[in-house]
Amino acid sequence: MAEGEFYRAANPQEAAGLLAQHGGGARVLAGGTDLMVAINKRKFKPQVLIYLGDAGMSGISQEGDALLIGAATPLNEILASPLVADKAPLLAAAIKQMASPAIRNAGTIGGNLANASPAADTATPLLVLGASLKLVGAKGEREVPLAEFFTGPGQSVLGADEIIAQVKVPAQAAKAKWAYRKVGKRKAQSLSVVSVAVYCPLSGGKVSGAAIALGAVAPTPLLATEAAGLLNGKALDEATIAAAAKAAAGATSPIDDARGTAWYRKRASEAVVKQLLTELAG
Amino acid sequence: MHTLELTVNGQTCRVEVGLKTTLLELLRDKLHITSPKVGCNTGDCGTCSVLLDGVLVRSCITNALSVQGKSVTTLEGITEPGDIHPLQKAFHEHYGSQCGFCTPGMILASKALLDVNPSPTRDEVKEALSGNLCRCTGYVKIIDSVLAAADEMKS
Amino acid sequence: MKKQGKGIAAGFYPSGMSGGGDSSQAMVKVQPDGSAVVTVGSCDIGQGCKTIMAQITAEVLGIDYEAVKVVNDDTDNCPLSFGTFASRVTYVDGLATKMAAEDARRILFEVAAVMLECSEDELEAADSQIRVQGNPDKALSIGEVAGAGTFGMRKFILGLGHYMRDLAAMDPETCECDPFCTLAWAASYAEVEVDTETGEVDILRLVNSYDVGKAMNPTHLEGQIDGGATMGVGAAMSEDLHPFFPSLEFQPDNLGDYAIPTTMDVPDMESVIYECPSTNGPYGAKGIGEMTANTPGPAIVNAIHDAVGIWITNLPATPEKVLRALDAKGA
Amino acid sequence: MSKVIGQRVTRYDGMAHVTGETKFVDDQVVPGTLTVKALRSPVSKGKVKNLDISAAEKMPGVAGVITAADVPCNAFGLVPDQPVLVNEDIRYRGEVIAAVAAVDEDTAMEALEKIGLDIEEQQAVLDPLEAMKEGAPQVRPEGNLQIWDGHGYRQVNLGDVDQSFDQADEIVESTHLHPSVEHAPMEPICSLAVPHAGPKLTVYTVSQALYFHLGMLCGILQMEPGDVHCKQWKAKTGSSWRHNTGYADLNYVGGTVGGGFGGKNDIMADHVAALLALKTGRPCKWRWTRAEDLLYSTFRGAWHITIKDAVTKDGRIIGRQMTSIRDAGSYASLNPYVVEKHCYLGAGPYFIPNVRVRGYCVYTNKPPASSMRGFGITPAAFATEVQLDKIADRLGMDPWEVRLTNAFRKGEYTPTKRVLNSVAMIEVLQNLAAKAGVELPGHLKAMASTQERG
Repeated sequence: MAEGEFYRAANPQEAAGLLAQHGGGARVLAGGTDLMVAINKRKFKPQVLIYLGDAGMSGISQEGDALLIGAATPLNEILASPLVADKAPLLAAAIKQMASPAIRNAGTIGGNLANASPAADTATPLLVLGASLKLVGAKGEREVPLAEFFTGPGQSVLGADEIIAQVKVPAQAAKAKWAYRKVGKRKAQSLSVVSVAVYCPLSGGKVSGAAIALGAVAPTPLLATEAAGLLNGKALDEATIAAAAKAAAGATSPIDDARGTAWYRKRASEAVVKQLLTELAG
Repeated sequence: MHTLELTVNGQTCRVEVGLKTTLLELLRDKLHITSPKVGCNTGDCGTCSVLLDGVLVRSCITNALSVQGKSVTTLEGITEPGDIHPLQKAFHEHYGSQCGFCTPGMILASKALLDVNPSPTRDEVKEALSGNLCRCTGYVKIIDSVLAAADEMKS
Repeated sequence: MKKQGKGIAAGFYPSGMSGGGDSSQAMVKVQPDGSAVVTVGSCDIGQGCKTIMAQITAEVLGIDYEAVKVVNDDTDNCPLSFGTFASRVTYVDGLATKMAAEDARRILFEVAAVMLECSEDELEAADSQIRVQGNPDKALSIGEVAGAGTFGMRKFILGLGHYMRDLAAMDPETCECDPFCTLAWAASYAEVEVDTETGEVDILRLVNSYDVGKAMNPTHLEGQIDGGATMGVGAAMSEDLHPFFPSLEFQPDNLGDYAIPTTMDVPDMESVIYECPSTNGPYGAKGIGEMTANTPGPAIVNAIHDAVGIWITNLPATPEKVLRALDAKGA
Repeated sequence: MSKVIGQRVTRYDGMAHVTGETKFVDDQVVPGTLTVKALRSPVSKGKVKNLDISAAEKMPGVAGVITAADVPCNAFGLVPDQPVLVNEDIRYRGEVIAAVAAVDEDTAMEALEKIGLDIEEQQAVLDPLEAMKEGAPQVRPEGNLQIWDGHGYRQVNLGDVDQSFDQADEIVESTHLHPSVEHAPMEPICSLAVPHAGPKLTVYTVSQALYFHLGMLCGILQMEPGDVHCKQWKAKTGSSWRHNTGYADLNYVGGTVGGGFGGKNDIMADHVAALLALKTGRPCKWRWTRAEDLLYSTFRGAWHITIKDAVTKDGRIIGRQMTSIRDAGSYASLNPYVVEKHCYLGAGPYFIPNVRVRGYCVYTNKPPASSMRGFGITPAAFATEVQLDKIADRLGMDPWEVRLTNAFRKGEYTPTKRVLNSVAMIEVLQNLAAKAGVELPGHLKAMASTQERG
């Protein structure tokens, strides 16, 4: 049986170049927690694998008031990072509820986003924090706001010869309130049925620049802008919260699958947004 | 085929693997190290857990070629002849094992925890083992075993 | 809003195949050094068959548990057993093993009676000795007896046991019959917290109470009880092979979507054991392997009712079913 | 005076488990072992119109392909109604039509793709309530209902249930659905068959019941001397397997199983591995994927249970009618036995003088359901114990009291008139209350199983 090629890319540019060179049968491999499942299930037969583990794409640093997280940084490294705990605790809170310790040791933040799953658990906190991605392609690099990255289930603006090299996360405002919750079929090792991240910077007792994101309730991770808009300039009172929760649920377009029904997802979206905002108000 | 060099349980190995060979297949089929089990091959059950440079991973979804130059520890690797690891002793004495199929993964996941947190709380043990499924024990005696081992290792 | 409730459920379960007719054999061989090998045909599926058979053999022969070896590997070497199911192994294989060990002990007594110049009826086996009851000075180590029996008297110290319950005669119109060996009894207590907005249910506490006839090995029993209860929790809360029953749509094909409980999904269970001896089982024991999965589920469902006043009549009690029932109740 | 019985001795095989020394079937290493993969039906019901294995057989690396024609006696099970490999009629999605033994998994999977298969899909019935109706699509030629003594159900009749409804203060009814549940042991289905000169065969198995499966496999491999089918089979397969395969020809090896829970009470892989080992003369291992295990192995079939109780205002249940419908899937397997056990004891641990149970075992185009921990009692316990709380709710009575009031006492009898002598329901409930910290009223604390009912 013909065996394909395995490359260890030395940097993201080389990885992108290899992707361009080998075309459709090539895939980048980081932690492998999604790709190897697909290969084991024979959903995909690799011809070329480009390994990113030696590409210098792992690590967390600070640039001004933003965090720069290498795309190949394992999720648990982000969870354990004091820098993340300080600047983007919402991201850590979401990662803590992801999968299981062993999966988080291997799985990377870039991989979680690149697969463009509607249920990608790092997407919702990153969306509300206004994260952007550095994409490196064979012909150069570009920066794409995460809000413009996802285009459908399993689909994104990532080009065939592009990889995610870095995630840039603006630091949370000092006076922001935030919360994250995930509803799954069980309490660990579970894919999201509904996940919600809310972020409410406060200015003079009023919300300013709020963001709400929901996972697993639409073809892509969803930024509920209308719902967030209802919060801005207001105090988190009961009526405001109820209106925002209703609007957030209204923005969803869920489906039935093995993990839950569309009916439940819509209903739980409203309930969880309401509960999280109420928590923040308290 | 690709040539791969790694250290398994302290011994350096050179093996030939395919592009999609998993670390689990490498250990079981090439090296006949059978304590890591094939429970799901999708990363969901934890019976294939091993330590990679001391970090807990699922060998069933770890590409073998990605472990080039690294060090792998399986349950066999922590079993000294005549001198078993305190975790093994505790799992034996506290009935942390029933059918035994999840046990190698459970013990390695527990070791990964104790290596970084020698005095875990009960909740921390639960969280550390949350990705290792067991269908027999209901976990109570597994958690008891880990806490007993932690005590023993401290004294 | 979160609301708490508590609930109970009770149950019973037979040991052995319903309708009878199931058979198990055992062999106990005493080695020339006084250690023993017990051979049975039942499987250890994690429930601890090998441990229990070793305990029974050691008890009957009066030797250490560590001095017993158990063989149950294959059909060439092991005697007949119907298998490991129907909560039958402790009871049925246990009886066969006890008979086999007693048979081997009888041979040892024959040998010892000659050596100690007494009658076989006066002997007992305890503390790795064969000795005259009430006269500890007239004693031989079991190794001395086994060695002398094997080499001096050319005996094969092999005991055989076979237990089989008769097939139950049954009236086809009324089903009148005596279909099982004995019954064990159990009950569970659950405390839950229900989120009335998301429908999520947290199990806060789970207590299980059992009659086991005789606790052959309490640690073993606790492990079985915890494990079965966890399986009951799974069926009650999150496991559904056909989530859109009766359709096969969206059938889970991995252990992420077929959500058996993890360490995070069960509370630290408590159990209490009671001994009401069976009339016929080994040392009064009963089998409880299967019934452990039965009462936790309904106790949880009853606790949900206590908390929020709804009946879940279709398991598992998913958040969606809880919400739909709350809606129906509110309407 | 016990020295060992009752003691917390350590697990006999615990040390082997914690060191990883324990060998499960998949851990057996036999050089030259072939990998087995199965061609499964993509449809729930249909007829195989054409099956062409010639291209697969010719593939390099493929050692053998088997179809129904390779199975000496293609029917097994307690009843026995289930083919090892589909003859013509497909009865469930995932039913095995052919199997391949090859040098590795990739080759075996590629060989499966080369098998030509035409199926005429037919209308399946998946809902047991639909399958019970006149004119429903037939799942098996024997009909969609299991027949007992001329009835389409197993029945228990104790006392006069109709009269009890007339005497009742309250009638409480409920219907419950207990779902399909998978055993999900951590060790998936796996079998390794190793042929020897002789000819003899060793089967390493995950079976929970070595002798059951030994006997069944003998049946599958057995042929009458002079049987035309036997001669054809030998000529076709070149097998040297002798007539009247008996226990002496087979060694079943196992005894240490990575969790069973009733999921390993049926032969699922041994027969296919054995047939391929005989055909190829080489060791053959068939390890199911977790997806195969979840989708196609046996499981606890779903149950619809309807209960109607006659209750007096002081909380006594004086009559109970239960109608229970088991979704058995496509073959008998252990389903009839599961339904029988349900009928014997499904009414629960309470003395009810008038009981009528109808237990239906209904065949549908799902994989065969079979035994699972708790057999037919688990779904019964769910239905009856929720029903007990409904009764308490209706009467304004405490759930503890309604249970203790009705709990069996020594000398009372079950619905099949079995008189009970080792009874502890009351004590177990009292212990539960004490452990849970629930203070029972004095009259409930004073109850005992040995007291005669007042």
